[in-house]
Amino acid sequence: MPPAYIPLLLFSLLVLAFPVVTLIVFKYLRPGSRGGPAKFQPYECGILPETSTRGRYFARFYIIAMLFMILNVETIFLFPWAVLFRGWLAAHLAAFALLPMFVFLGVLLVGYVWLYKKGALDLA
Amino acid sequence: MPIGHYLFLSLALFLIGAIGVITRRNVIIVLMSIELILNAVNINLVAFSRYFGDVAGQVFALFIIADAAAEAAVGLGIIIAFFRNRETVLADEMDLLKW
Amino acid sequence: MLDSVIFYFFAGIAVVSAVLMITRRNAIHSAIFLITTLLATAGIFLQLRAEFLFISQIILYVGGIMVLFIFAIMLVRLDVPLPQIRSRTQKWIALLVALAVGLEAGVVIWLARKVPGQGLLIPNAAPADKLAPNTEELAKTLFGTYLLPFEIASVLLLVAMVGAVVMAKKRTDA
Amino acid sequence: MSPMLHSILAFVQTWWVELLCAVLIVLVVPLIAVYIVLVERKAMADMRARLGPMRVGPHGLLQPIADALKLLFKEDLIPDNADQFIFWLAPVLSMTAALTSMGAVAIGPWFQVARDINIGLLFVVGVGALGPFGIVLGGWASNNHYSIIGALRSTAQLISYETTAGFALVSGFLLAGTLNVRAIVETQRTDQAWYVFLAPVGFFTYLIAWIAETNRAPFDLPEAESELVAGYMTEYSGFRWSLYFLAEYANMIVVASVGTTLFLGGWLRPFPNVRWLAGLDAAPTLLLAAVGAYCVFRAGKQPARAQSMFMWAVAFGCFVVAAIFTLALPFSHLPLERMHDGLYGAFWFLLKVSAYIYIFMWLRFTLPRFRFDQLMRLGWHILIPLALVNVVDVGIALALSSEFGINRWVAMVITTAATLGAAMLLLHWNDKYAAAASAALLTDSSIAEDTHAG
Repeated sequence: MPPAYIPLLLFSLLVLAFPVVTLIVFKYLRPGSRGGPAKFQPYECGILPETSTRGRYFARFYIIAMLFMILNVETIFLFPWAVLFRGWLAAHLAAFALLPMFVFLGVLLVGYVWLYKKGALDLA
Repeated sequence: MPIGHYLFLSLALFLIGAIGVITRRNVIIVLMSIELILNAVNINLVAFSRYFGDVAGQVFALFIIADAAAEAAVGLGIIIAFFRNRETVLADEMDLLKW
Repeated sequence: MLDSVIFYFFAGIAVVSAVLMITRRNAIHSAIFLITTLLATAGIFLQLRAEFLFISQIILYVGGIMVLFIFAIMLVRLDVPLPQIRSRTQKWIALLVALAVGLEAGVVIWLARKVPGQGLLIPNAAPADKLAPNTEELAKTLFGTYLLPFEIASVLLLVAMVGAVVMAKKRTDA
Repeated sequence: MSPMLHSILAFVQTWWVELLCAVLIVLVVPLIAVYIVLVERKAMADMRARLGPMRVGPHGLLQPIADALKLLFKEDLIPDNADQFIFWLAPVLSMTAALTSMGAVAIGPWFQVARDINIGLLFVVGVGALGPFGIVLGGWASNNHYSIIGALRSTAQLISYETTAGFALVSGFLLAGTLNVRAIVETQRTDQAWYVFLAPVGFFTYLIAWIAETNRAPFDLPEAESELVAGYMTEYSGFRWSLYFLAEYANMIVVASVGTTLFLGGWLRPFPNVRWLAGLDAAPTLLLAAVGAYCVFRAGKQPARAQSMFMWAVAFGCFVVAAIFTLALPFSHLPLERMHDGLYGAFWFLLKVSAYIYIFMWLRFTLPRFRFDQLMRLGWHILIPLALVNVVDVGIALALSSEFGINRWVAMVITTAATLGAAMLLLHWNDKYAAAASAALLTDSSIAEDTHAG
């Protein structure tokens, strides 16, 4: 483990402990709970829930999650390019710096335009 | 840390993933086990890249992650289309090539 | 000493949550255990000094693919634990096969270390502090020798995007 | 056991600043987050010509402590047939993601939990990607129709704006050339220009994307009272509910500090090379002394004794910090040099972060709420292509200024104009497209296959 990350690891364990310990400690410090079964009904503005909530939800959310994942992969490939960009410019390689990324973004732009036209993005 | 430890770890994850793919009847769990197998492969790649001092292994692992994303997108797309048509997600009820 | 402690910490979490992942009946629970495995694997990447891979694993795998899995599970109404009619024999055969493969591969790894000369030609790890900064090094190789796979990756993503959308918007004619 | 002790001592010897900073962040950031709620309520009240919370402590200064205590002791019940384990895990996950991403942020040149890690700001974005899990799992586990729809909508919104934020960050990294937090601020110093001036559209899209990311201001539809009761937080009560709120405000602090580091020049003093503005170095001491004097002046007028004691305590605190600043100024050649830079850097950094957070609040008070489809259309049809075009334009601007020797400001103006032209085009297409879509909807009687649209 590179030495710089060990304080970060300890920090994340400390941060995980903060809500967990508070939740557990105050569970016992709290006065007991009174009230009948109605209190534990899910709150839906007074209407008693008939159907279970595990109903089916539409595919549009799936398309958004899928597109997010594809664009996330694109962002990850952009980060190394952005880090080296100024180095290439200093070495007068502007064409080499810009061209690969134009091809990469262009291909994905084609997909984006197709989606835009096909209406997959109208998330009304 | 000798490299044998990392090889044993990736072997263990690979086996767990393989068992998951074989025994589970629910296709989404099968897809998750495939992601686990891809992860085991990544561990091997990064371990050898670290011990041979050549960063190509990590670049290859990055491509594997990108590929896992594409595979998950299309795989789950097929499952959802199948579910909306046949209301089932169990592997042994998927016996139709064209629905 | 510290390295092995951290390694066993992450490896233990990864293996235990992987086993829990394939045994859970509720799909959302197994998705959560898969997320724990992925985070533990990211920790192992960090220990192998692959920092950029550590963060891209968290962003892509955990932040992207697992969100898609959880959306798909909620969409496919799978989170109600299905009556699992698991055929007994299939499970035992799979365990047996896995054990056989595991034993055989383990023996190979174990023997390879013992035999001098024919062993895996692995020098011990390069000293940690003389490693080049990871992101820049990875970027140089990515845009140096692996430029073509980089462009093909974008075509792969395009195909995946188009395929998934066609599948998801498929009109159910039934 | 002694070698173990030695190694631990040696480790603490070299990394005591980071460990101290870690403990400080875990203790102080929730406190600051709670006090931001108070400042927000006060500012909102002030804008609407009313007083805001005045009852607890002088001018309501103790109101957040009272809220926190109330929430700690309030009963947080778990609805029946909800998923116990995930219901308990979701707010913890959301809070951990928000606070852990605070680790890689550098408050001053020396106050950073992860000193000089190679993937600096990317760690913040990466851990922030765990946020949507806390929301979607919380909404799903609480077995309530409103919370599931709220969770799905809120996650969809988070997801589509996270992409825009990623592209906006890329345009910042293009200029900086590194991911390391301290090196980014260093390059902004050597470039003698904050990146907000070199990539204005990048900063603008970053600002909007992260307002939507933290579910705030005009984009807070999923938890809007009028829409979905409280979205994914409906079934949560007591401390579990306040964990979600702490996570949101901690996220706001993290976002403000990332924006300050990348676009507003971290801990750099504004106008460093302007000679007649050198007096800005004395700004921290003067500001603190003024606040202390105001507290002393107001302490006499407090009705209750406890309130005047509190005002005296605040005044004393301000004077102590002002003394530290003045002490550090003349003795800057002593080993206090590091502490001197750290304090001054921290002052300017926190000033910019609070200005950034004030913009968040200001937008919240003035802009009406977006409808869900407008919100998604803005995200997908306009902001993502705009951020993508902006990345390409910053690249071209840098290439122009370095390859053909065009002055970098002229190159920046040309490319920003091109980006804004593209933005106009996008808006035009969007309006044309929206008009066509609604026209088709009216004439075409058979609504799309998914009738129960969002």
